[in-house]
Amino acid sequence: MRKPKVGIFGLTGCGGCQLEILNLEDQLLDLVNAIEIVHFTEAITEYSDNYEIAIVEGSISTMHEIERIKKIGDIAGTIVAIGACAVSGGLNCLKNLYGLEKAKELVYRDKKKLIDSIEVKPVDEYVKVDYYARGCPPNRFEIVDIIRSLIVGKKPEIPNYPVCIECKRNGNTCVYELGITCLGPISRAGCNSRCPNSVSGCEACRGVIDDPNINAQKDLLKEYGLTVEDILKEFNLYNACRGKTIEQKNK
Amino acid sequence: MVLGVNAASKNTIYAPDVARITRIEQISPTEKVFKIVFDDEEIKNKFEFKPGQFVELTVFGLGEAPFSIISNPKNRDFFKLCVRNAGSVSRALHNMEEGERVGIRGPFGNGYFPYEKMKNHNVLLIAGGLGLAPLMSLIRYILHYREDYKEIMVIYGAVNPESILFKNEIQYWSNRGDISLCLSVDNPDDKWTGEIGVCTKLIPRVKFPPDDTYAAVCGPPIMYKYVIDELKKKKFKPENIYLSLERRMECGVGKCNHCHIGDKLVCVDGPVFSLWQIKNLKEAI
Amino acid sequence: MLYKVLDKSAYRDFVKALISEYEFIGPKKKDRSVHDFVPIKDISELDTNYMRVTIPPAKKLLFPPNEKLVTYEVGRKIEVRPVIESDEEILFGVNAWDINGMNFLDRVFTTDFIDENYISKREKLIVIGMDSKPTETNFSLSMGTEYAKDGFDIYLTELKDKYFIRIATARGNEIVERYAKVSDATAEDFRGYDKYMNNYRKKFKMSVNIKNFYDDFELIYDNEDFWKKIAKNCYSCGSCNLVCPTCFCFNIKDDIELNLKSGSKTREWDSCMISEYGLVAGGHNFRPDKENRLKQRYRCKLKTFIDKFGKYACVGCGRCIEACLAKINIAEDINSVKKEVSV
Amino acid sequence: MIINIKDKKIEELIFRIPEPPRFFEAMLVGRKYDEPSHIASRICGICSVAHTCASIKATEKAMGIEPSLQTINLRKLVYHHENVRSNVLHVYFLAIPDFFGVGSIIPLVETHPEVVNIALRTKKIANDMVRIIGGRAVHPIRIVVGGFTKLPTEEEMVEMRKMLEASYPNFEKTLEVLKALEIPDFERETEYISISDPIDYALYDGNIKSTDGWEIDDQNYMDKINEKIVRYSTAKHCWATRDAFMVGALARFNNNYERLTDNAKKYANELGLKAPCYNPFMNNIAQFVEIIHSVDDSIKLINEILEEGLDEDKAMAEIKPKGGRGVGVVEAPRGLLIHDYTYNDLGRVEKANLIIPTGMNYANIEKDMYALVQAIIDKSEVEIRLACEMLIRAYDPCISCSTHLLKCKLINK
Ligand SMILES: Cc1cc2nc3c(=O)[nH]c(=O)nc-3n(C[C@H](O)[C@H](O)[C@H](O)COP(=O)(O)OP(=O)(O)OC[C@H]3O[C@@H](n4cnc5c(N)ncnc54)[C@H](O)[C@@H]3O)c2cc1C
Ligand code: SF4
Ligand code: SF4
Ligand code: SF4
Repeated sequence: MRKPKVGIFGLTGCGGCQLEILNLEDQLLDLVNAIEIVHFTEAITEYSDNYEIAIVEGSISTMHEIERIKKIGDIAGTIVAIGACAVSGGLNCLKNLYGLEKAKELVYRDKKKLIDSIEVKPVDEYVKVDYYARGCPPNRFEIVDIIRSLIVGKKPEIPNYPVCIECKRNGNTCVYELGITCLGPISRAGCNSRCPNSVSGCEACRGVIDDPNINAQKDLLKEYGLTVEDILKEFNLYNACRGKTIEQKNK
Repeated sequence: MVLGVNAASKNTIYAPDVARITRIEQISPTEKVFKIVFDDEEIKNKFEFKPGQFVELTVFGLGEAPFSIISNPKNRDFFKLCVRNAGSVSRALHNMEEGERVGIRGPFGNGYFPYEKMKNHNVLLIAGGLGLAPLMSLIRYILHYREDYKEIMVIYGAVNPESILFKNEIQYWSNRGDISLCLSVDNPDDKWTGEIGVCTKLIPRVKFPPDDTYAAVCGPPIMYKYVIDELKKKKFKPENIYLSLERRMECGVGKCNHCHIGDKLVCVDGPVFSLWQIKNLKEAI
Repeated sequence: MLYKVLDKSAYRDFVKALISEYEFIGPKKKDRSVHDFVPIKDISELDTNYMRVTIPPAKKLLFPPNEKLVTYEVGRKIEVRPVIESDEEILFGVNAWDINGMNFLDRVFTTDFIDENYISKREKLIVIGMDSKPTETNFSLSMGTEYAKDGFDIYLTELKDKYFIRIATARGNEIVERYAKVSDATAEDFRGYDKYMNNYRKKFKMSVNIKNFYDDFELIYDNEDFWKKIAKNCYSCGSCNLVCPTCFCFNIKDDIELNLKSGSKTREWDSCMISEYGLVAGGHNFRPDKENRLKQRYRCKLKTFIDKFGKYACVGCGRCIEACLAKINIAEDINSVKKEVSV
Repeated sequence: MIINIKDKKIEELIFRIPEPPRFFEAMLVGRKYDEPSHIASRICGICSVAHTCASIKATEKAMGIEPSLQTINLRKLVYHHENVRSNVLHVYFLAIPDFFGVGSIIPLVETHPEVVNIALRTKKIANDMVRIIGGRAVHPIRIVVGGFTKLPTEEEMVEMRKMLEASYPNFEKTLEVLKALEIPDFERETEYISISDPIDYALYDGNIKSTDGWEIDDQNYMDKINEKIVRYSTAKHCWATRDAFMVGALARFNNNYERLTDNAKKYANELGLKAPCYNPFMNNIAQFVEIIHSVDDSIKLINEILEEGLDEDKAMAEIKPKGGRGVGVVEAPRGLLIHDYTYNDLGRVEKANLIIPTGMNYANIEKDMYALVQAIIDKSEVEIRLACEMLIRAYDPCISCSTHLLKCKLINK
C-alpha cells in the first residue's frame, strides 16, 4: 500500500486537536508507518509544501489565515477539518457574538488597529472540506478512523445520531436525573459520550444532528429552570457561527 | 440455562468463508459482474442455492453487504454476483482485481422465486434497473429447463440504453425466439429504436391468462406500487405475484432486525415474497 | 420444578458461599438513583433491595453493547476466526420481568439461525431470580410478566422468616444442595407463598389495556394526526431502545487496524428510533419521520412477536418511560390507542 | 523573529509571536460562573488543566467557595501530570531531536527506537492519569468549580500508582541519554518568578515569589507584575522589578529547589543542574527533573488519598453564586499563569484579565537572544540561526510556535 503524504496544520485554535494526534500513543507508530507526515505544526520542525491530504485544526480569524488556507486548499487533494474550531468555528465564534470591534477594544485598547483579526469562520467557508472530525477536542480514534478510511478507500462513518445512544451503551445514568442539563438528545454522537461519562452535561461540541428536535430541547431546558438566554448560550458555546442554522433548522 | 438447543458448535453465524474472485466483467458504467469460487472444496460442494437467494459479501476491513446471486443454480463450481457501485462495500469491490479474496456468508433467504410452482405455467418477469440482477438466476434456470414452462415474457426498464444490463444475454434471448422481450428506457439516445418511458406502461400489453401465470418482480422501491396496480387491473392473483424486496441488512440471518416489515424479516422470510404474504403488511411497499 | 424453603438465618451463608465459589454478578447501588448488575466481591456490595429498574438491563451480560464476533488476519492468506466468549457466572437477584425479557431474547436468538455468541453465554449463565419492587411506571402485571415460570435456575421469594425457593434446573438443584441448608416446602409454605404473591401483585400501580391492541393497532395505523401528536417531542435519541431488556437490534461493523493486517467484525446496539435505521444505499429511507419510527417501535413491541412467537416483546418494565426525556410513555400510549379507537 | 545585524552589531531584534489573537477576555464576559473554566481550557490544549485550574481558583476565590482537601489533593495530582506530559513533549519530542540534529522525533523511530518508546510510554502514563482523573486528556471534564463531577475509583487509584511505579526504569535510561547531550554554555542572570509554597514544590498553589527577593500573595499580583501591549506582537509583554523576567521550569527550580524530592534532587545533581542556574538552555533539564519530582510526589499523594478513602460527599463543595473579584494563580508548564475575574451579583463574569506565561517570557527571550547573538556574532549565519532557534525552543514558549513557525530572519548580515 502506498503511503499518502499528509500535512497537519494549525490555524486559530488551542493546539489541542494536534495534541490529540500525538496522544494516540499506542497507535502513533502505526500511524507514522501508514502515512508519511511531511508537515506537523506541533511536532515537526521541517516544513513541506508537498502533501496530498491536509489535516487542518483551527478556525480562520485573520487575513493571513485566509491566504494560508487557500494555499493549503490549492495543494491538498483532500482536506480533513479536525476539531470544533475548524469544523464550525467552535468557541472562537463567541468573539463574533461579542462583537469584533468591541472585543479588540476590550483586549488591545488603543493598539487595536494593529491587530489582524477578522470575523471568525470555519474552514469550509474558504475551501472545500472533505471530512470532518468534530468535537472539542476531537475524538482521536475518529481521526485515525478517517485516516484509515482514506487509506483503504472507504467513506468514514460519522454518526448522525444523538449522544444519548452512546451514553446508554455506556450504561450511564442520565445526568438529568441528577439535575444537570445536557444537550445530548440533539447533539451528534461520536465522542463516546465522554461528558456524560464524567457526569457532566453534553455541550454539543460536535454540533447537532441533521434533524434535531430543538423545540423539545428548549421545553426540556426550560423545565430545568433555564431562561431563554441561558438556553441560547448553551446552544451557542461551540455553535455560534452555525447558531443561526440550528435555530432555523427546526422550522 | 437449558434451552434445548445444541450450542456445541464453535462457529458463529457471523464468520464468513473465504472465497476468490476469479473473473470480473464490467457490464455497464456502474455495474460489474463478479465470478466467485470458494477456497475450501468442502464448502464449495455444499453451497447450493435457489433463484432469488442472496449472499452476504465481506470486503475484509471494510464491511459487508447483501447481494443477490445471478448465476444459474445448476452451476455448482462457482456463483456470480452483479454489483452496482453504490457505497463503501460495493465501491471497494469494484476496485478489486481478479484473484483477490472476499468473505461470503450464505446463501440466505427462505423466500425465493418458486421455480417449481411456476412449472407448466406462463411466467412474466418484470424488472426495473438493477432489479434485473435478482431475476437473472430465475431466468437462467427456466431457460435451462425451457420445456417445463409455458410462455415466458421479460419486461425490463432501464434509465438509458447505456445502463441496460446483461446486453449479450438479452441479445441471446431475443435470438432464441422462445421468450418475448419488452425493453424500455426513460432517456433514449439517437440510436434507440425500442420503447420509451417507464416499463410499467408495457404491462397492459401482456396477454397471459392471469390464472395460468406467475409474475416475478424486482426493481427500485417506487416501482412496486405501479406494477402491482397494473397487475391487479389484469386480475393477477396476489398469490401468483412474487416480489423481491430490499431493506437494510446487517446480519442476513434474522437477528439484527433491520429488515423487518411487520412480522416478516426480509432476510429469512424473503427476500422474495408473494404479494399475498405482504398484502396487509403496512410499509412493505 | 422443585419447591424448597431456606431459613432466613441461613441466607447470608448461602450467598457468601456463592460469591466465593463463582463469578458472581448482582445488583449494586451505582449512584443516587439506579442500580447496576456488576461483579460482586463481597456480600456488603450486594443490594437486592433495588427499586429503580437496573440500567442497563442484565441482558448486557448476554448481548453486550459492543461485542467482537469475528477476527481476521489479512495477508497472503486470509484467516477468519470466530470469537465466542462465555464464562460460567451467576446472575443473582434478577427480577421476574427481566427474566422474561431474557426468555424473549432466547427465542429471537434461536429462531431460524442459532446465534452462538448469545447462546453460549446464556447456557453458561446461572440465573438466580428474586423479586424486586415495581416502580411507578411498571406495568408488568398487565403484560403477564410479573411472574417467571422458566428461564432461571433458582428463584428466591422472600417470605416472612424464610425464602421460598423454586428450582427449575438440575444445575440449580445441585447448587442448592451443595451450598444451602434447605428443606422441602410444606403446605404451610405454599400458603405463605400464595399470600405473598397476592400482595406482590397489588404493588403494580400502572396498568394498560393491552387486550385489544393487536387489532386496534391496525385501525389506528393510518391515523397520522394521532402519531404526530404522540411523537411530537421525540428526539429520535434511541434511549428507549437502549434501556429496554428486550430490544435486540444491532449493527455489524468491520474494522481494520492501522497496520492493515488484522481486522474484526463487531456488533453494537442499534436503535430503530434513529433516522439511519431504515436507510438503504442510494439514500432511500423506509422510515423517514419520527412518527413512523415510534409507530414501528410500538408495533415491534406489542404486535409483531405475537404473530411470531405468541409473545409481546415488551415486558412492561417501564424503563423506556423513565429514560425518555420527551416523556413519551408506552403505557399511556397503549391506553390512548384504546381511547382513540373507541370514540 | 527578526534579527538585523550590521557590521557585527545588532541593529534590531524583534521576537514576534505568530499566534492569532483569540480574545478570551471578551468571550468570558457574561458567562455563568460554571462556564469560564470550560471556555478558558480552550486557550491552550497543552496546558488545558492549568487554565482550568487557574480559572476555577479565580471563581472560587471570588465567591468564597471552599473545596475539600480531597479535591485539592486530586487537583494537585492531576496537575502534576499535565506538567509531566508537557515536559515530556518538550524534552523528548523537541529538545532531544534538536540535540541529535533531526527535525522531529519521527527519524528517531529508526535510529533511537528505545528513546521513542520511552517517550511514548511516559507520555501515555501522564495522559492516562489526566484521563482517569479529569475524564479526558485534553480539556478535562470532571474538574469544575467546587470540586469534581466524578471521582476516580479506588481501584483506579491503585492502578495509577502501579503505572507510576513502573515508570522509573524509563527515567534511568533517559538520564543516560541526557547526560550525553552537549548543552550550550551560555549564561545570563535575570529575575526568576514562580509561585512558591513552604511545603510543596508549588505548581497548583502558592505565593508569587521572585529570585530578586520579594514574595507577594497571589491576589496582589498587580503590585509587581505589569503588562503592556507591544506593537509587533499579539501577546502582551510583561515586566516586574526589572525590565524582563523568566518563568517556567527553570524559574520554579531556582525558587523552590529545596522542596524537590530527594530523588529529583539526585537527578538534578547527576545532570549538573544547581540552583540558581542562569543558563536558559538548562530549562530542558529542569523540566526533566520536574518529571521525576511529579512522579515521586504523585505516589505520595495517591497514598494519602487512599489512606483517607475517597468520599463522594466531599466531591463537590457548596456553591452560592455571588459577586466579587478573585484571582487564580498557578504554574502552567510554561510558567506563571494568572486568571483574574470580576463577577456581578448574578454570578456572571463582568470582567476578565488573563496573563499567560508565554507572554511573560517574551521580553526575557529578547534579552537572552541579544546576549547570545552578541556572543556568537562571528559564527556563520546558519549557526547563529540554529542557536537562536534552539534558545527559543529551550524556553518552550508554546509548543505550536516553538517549531517551524519560529523562523529566524537574519537581515543585512
Ligand atoms: C436481498 C438483497 C439483495 C441485493 N442484491 C443486490 C445485487 O444483486 N446487486 C447490488 O448491486 N445490490 C444489491 N443489493 C443492494 C446492496 O446490498 C446495497 O446496495 C449495498 O448494501 C451497498 O453496500 P455499500 O456498503 O456499498 O453501501 P453503503 O451505503 O456504504 O452501505 C453501508 C452499509 O449500510 C447497509 N446498507 C445500506 N444500504 C443497504 C441496502 N440497500 N441493503 C442492505 N444493506 C444496506 C449495509 O450494511 C452496508 O454495509 C441487495 C440488497 C438486498 C437487501
Ligand atoms: S446524559 Fe445526556 S446524552 Fe446521556 S442519556 Fe441523558 S440526555 Fe442523553
Ligand atoms: S421515544 Fe423518547 S427515548 Fe425514545 S427516541 Fe423518542 S425521545 Fe428518545
Ligand atoms: S418497551 Fe419499555 S416497558 Fe417494554 S420492556 Fe422495553 S423498556 Fe420495558
